Amino acid sequence: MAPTLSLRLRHQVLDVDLSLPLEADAPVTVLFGPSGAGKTTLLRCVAGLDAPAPPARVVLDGEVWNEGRRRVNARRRGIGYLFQDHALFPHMGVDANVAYGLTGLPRAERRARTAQALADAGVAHLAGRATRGLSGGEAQRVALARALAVRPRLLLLDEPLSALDAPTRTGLRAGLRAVLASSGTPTLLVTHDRAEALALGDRLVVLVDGRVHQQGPVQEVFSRPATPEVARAVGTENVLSGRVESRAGGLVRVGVAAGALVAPDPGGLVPGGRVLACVRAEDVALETEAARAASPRNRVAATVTAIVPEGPLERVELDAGFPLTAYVTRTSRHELGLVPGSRVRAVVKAAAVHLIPRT
Amino acid sequence: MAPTLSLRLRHQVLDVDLSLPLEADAPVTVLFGPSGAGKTTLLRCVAGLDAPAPPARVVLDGEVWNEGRRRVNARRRGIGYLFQDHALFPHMGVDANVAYGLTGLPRAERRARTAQALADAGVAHLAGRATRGLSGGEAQRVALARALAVRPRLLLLDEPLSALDAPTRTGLRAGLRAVLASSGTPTLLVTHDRAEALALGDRLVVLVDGRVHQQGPVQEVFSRPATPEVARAVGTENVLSGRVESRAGGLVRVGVAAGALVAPDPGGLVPGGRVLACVRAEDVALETEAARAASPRNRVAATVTAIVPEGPLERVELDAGFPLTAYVTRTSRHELGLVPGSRVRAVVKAAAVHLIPRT
Amino acid sequence: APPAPGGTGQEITVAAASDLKFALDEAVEVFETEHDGVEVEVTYGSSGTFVQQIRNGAPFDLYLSADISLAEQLAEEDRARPQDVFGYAVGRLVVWAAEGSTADPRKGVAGLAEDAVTTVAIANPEHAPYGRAAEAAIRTAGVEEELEGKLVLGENIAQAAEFARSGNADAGIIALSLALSPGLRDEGTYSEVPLEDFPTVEQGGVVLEGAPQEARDLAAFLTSPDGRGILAEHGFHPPAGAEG
Amino acid sequence: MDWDAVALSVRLASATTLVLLVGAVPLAAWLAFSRRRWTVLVEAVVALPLVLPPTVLGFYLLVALGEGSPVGRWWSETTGSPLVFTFNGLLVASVLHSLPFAVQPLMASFAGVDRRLLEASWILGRSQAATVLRVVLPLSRPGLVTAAVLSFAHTIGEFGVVLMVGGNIPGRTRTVAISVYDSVQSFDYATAARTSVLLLLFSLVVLVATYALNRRGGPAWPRP
Amino acid sequence: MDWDAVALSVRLASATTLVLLVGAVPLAAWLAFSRRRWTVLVEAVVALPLVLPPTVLGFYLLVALGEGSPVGRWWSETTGSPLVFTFNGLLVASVLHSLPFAVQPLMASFAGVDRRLLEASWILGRSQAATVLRVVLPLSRPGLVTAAVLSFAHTIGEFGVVLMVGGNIPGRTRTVAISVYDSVQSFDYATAARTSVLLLLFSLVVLVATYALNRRGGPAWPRP
Ligand SMILES: Nc1ncnc2c1ncn2[C@@H]1O[C@H](COP(=O)(O)OP(=O)(O)OP(=O)(O)O)[C@@H](O)[C@H]1O
Ligand SMILES: Nc1ncnc2c1ncn2[C@@H]1O[C@H](COP(=O)(O)OP(=O)(O)OP(=O)(O)O)[C@@H](O)[C@H]1O
Ligand code: MOO
Ligand SMILES: [Mg+2]
Ligand SMILES: [Mg+2]
Repeated sequence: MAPTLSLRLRHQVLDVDLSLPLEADAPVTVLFGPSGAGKTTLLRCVAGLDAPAPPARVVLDGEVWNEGRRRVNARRRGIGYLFQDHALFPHMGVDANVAYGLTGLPRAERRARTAQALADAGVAHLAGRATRGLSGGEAQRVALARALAVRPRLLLLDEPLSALDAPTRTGLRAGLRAVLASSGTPTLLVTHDRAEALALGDRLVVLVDGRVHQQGPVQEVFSRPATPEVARAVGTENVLSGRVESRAGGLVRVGVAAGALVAPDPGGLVPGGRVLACVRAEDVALETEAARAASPRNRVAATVTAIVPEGPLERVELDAGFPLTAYVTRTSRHELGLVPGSRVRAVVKAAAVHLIPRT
Repeated sequence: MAPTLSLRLRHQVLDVDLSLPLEADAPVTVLFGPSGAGKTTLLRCVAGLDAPAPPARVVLDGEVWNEGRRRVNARRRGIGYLFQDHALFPHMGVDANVAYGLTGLPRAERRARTAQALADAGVAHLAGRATRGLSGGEAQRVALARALAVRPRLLLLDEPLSALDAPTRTGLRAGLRAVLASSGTPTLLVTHDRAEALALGDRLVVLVDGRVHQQGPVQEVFSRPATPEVARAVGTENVLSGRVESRAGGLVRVGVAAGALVAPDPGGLVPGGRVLACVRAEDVALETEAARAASPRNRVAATVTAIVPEGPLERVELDAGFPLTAYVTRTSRHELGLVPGSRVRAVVKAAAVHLIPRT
Repeated sequence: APPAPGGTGQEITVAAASDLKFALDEAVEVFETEHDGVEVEVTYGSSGTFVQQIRNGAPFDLYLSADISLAEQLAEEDRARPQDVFGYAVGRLVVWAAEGSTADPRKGVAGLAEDAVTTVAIANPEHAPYGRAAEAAIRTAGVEEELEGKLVLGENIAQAAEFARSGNADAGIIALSLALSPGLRDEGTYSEVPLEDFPTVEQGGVVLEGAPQEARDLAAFLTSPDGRGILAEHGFHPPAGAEG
Repeated sequence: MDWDAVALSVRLASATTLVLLVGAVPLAAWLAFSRRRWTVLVEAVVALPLVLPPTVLGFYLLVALGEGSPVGRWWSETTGSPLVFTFNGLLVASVLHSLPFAVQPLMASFAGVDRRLLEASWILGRSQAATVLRVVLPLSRPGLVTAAVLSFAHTIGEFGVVLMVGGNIPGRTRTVAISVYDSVQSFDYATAARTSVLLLLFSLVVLVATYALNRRGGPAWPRP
Repeated sequence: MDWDAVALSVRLASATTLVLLVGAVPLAAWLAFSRRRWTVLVEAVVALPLVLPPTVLGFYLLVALGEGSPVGRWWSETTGSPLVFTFNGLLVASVLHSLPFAVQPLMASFAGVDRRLLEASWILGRSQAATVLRVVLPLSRPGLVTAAVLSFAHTIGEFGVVLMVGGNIPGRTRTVAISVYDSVQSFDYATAARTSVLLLLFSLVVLVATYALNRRGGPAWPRP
């Protein structure tokens, strides 16, 4: 059986009962959830910095860290922790900060590991610098280096790249994934960035209001949110409420406002039952009225109400009898000549519609 | 003449000479730049917290704040400042923090303004809470409320939304834009998020290594970077170096590795001169070998080398004789059946190629 | 204190050398029963300190010094009239050792030169009259050199006595008045140093400028036979020129 | 037991602590935050009362505040009573003598307050005084407690200066410290011990109460 | 001028300060970070030496460390020389007497260290001792300076305890404080003034140097 991290935590908002596999070839679990969901609290409980109320339980790979009131001291857990607010030692230089946890090593080895960690965190150029005066992003990367340097048994990263600009972040993301994958260090990583979750995570745990709402492979959770809360948390733009009209051949027909959508049958639905249909905006394709034939697709006539540039994409707000959001590339937007008021067809593959039964 | 903020600052890495218009109907200037570029340093100099070396000059709308060694005290500048590290007063509650700058007002007014600011920052639910124990994103929004509450003459926001999850951030962005636009408060806003710059900013200043590399309307700077540094900073994925082969009819033909690209003529180019061709990944469309005719387009045969999911998009790495990156939607990826090794055509409209003369 | 006509309800404050503590407490008690309504507040302390305080306006009516020259000094500085200076006692010196000490007081000051005695306490001769007396007695006994490394100095004579009483000093050369005090009486043995072995410790006092009549009355009482009797009981000789 | 002396000591120590806290906060704030170089001189001067033996300091204060001095005369003329050998004189002397115990810990604590919070306060338009009162002081509670405790305890136990300036007048300037001292000097060890134990117990109660109030919400090692 | 006394005082004050800093740091750390309730009692007890008049404290120390006490006898037998009336006795007495001046400011400063930094240290596997030495102490420099300054200055000026335990033996236990006191008591105001001025100047130099070293990099108000 693969080693696991088992958690049973009640503390502040947190109420969690969780078991995470820690395979060396898929070591990164991403914690995702809205601000205030309890992500930092969870990391602190795992680290041993907060004392969850009994009956608490933290077990890493068979080693009991917390059982009721008995707790292994934080400093004996062998953890690397990047704090959300960095918590660098202001009176030490960058190198001393990174080397702080490296005790009992020959000096040359310490120096080599420090340099390696700084390089892994993309801040080799900061070696020798004082800590006071570091910029926000610099401090964050030094804190990352400090957490990596100790070669921990478990790595806790609380928003490791949030203070970085996009190019630096993208560059570091690839490097970090390589470091984590090659060392196989079990990692809990908090992020608010979907791209980061996708690029760095093997598994995703969605925490809302202190409870685990869903866990599973990253891509799956993003595309198949189990609850409306998860859908909101992972940023599914379209959550439409409807009623089951009919079921046939593994497909369900759902009445939504004036129209209808066809979706794969998740099972357990009854005709007339209420469901939520979730569609990611990037799965909504737009085409001009000239129709094309294709595989099982939902096609809805819609009017463009607004176009908002958003990073590399354009966010197109539609009125299709119900509000609908689509992401298109700028190229597509120009090809389609989209402006507010344009009449288009919104096309959604049946497979991209995800149904959540609503109680 | 519209009121302006004139800056002439030399401090730490910063070496800036800048004049920003402050029209009430376009009040937000976004500072963009890589980590360590000097964005925070610039805000601190404007706020009067750092003392730039003479000959320094900070003038807001005709009022001299800094001229050589003469400096108006920070507390007399009437500034609202959201610090990158929040700097909430830990011993005061949320409300007391927000109300801290509201002196000389009747109590009811103070309370109303505090509540309003908390609502504007999306944290009305935190009223009455202690500051210790706030989550990262909660603290950031309370700090935002504190900066807004004083109705400042100039608002300095250092990454106001960086600690927030995507849905909260998107929601708050719209609200914040409304607050800023309706009050017309001149604002300098630091962000690393392109979408945030686009959604909140009227003007963009790109700072790299302490120097202003470009300024102008947000969309324009993003799509027409003036220097390779700006291109990198704003996240232009493809910066290809080439030579001018010929110029004709407002178009330039640029030799790039094995192929050639056609681009609008920015003027001032000589045949044989070295240029950088910048193309945003989202402007690279992909199609299968079956060609279609179209308007002036660049078409290059390429092989897919890697596909990385990145947020709502898939990032496709190509080898077209030179490395090339494209963003496609998941829908397109499936339609095209892209896998590593697929042979495709990369299509780039001439208008999407931006040339930077290279010295 | 403001001068007030003699009578009842009068309070007088006395600054007295600390070696007078037990004698004066008793004398005051008697005086107060004889002078109905007069209340005497005594502050005991170092004679030298009192001079400094009186010079700076301390509200004392009567000053009883361990050294009459200090009282005379105040009179010269117009803090009192010269005719108000009076001697009230002559101090006596003893060698004192705690029960079980290695020192034998019966051998006198010279006996302190023995090797068995390692520490001898005296008051600081720089400013305490009894310290000066002890130093002179040591010189007279010719054991200056032998005692040189053995001396520890108390801030005043009471502290010197404490060193000896606690056994940390093997012996002390202190005032007889202290040796007779309740604290030391039963704790050790002593022998008196002959009066001719050291310059006379002439204790004198002065009624200070602006003092009420009662202060004069108290001074008179101390020099009266009754007063002298009480002082004698506590180990003081009468002042030179007075009846024994 | 000399209850008058006990009462006087408590009154003197409380008044001294109060005066010191009110006076030392602005002084400590000025010293902690001033940019001027020469303030280190003032810092050092504040500590100087400590290096003189109390009796000697007391002697100089006696001269400086006594009838012969301009200060003493001015005080007498203004208030009608002398400064030395009165409660007011004791108070002045105690305040001067304990000044370092109040100023130094406050300065140390003030210097430890996160600079970013000061900046936040300035930016929000608050004055230096308001910043000290509303941000610096609340965050320096341990230093404030230390200043109060050291000032109070030191004033309770001090007797050299008080003896010199006050004159040890029963009921007026005899503090409990002098009273114990007197007991020891007259070999009345039983009274000395009784008074000492009372003093210690009383102080223990005051200190434990102070610390217990202060302790709430401090940092702590994680439990093993 | 009594140069022997000056030398002795400097030696005593330096030794006391050194012993106190070494001993007070762990004590202060324990008190500042302990979660246990009853440590407030220890906190209060540490401050108690202050509330006894020095001479009385000295008297009790004389009894406790003297030949009549087990401690004193044990010391004599072990080292061959008594504890009282020697430099070692002075050192013990001074250390006990100045303990609150070292422990209290350190505790206050320790309590002000950002808890998150302690957590960072624990997480990185460092022991409590290492955390105190490498994180808490460097960040408590103002408190350390205050502790050192108060201990040093107080030991220089103290004479009640030292006189009692040391016996004022010229060249061996007569400190400069006692020497000034003696001068004042014997009306030798000229010598007293000379010695006082020397003491003050010397202390001023030491303090200014200490503060100047400490000052670098502290916070400051923004310039107007
Ligand atoms: N000591 C405390 N007292 C009261 N509430 C607390 C305390 N600690 C945490 N909370 C609350 O618990 C919730 C979870 O906090 P936590 O810091 O874990 O959030 P988070 O998921 O990390 O959020 P963010 O993404 O904004 O950092 C928050 O609403 C926070 O205010
Ligand atoms: N006091 C200082 N001493 C030395 N270098 C400093 C000091 N203050 C700032 N710097 C350096 O100046 C550069 C700019 O810092 P600044 O904080 O302005 O960056 P920034 O643009 O805000 O970056 P980020 O996005 O990471 O917050 C950084 O490299 C920083 O290390
Ligand atoms: O009574 Mo004295 O003046 O201390 O020797
Ligand atoms: Mg958090
Ligand atoms: Mg910054």
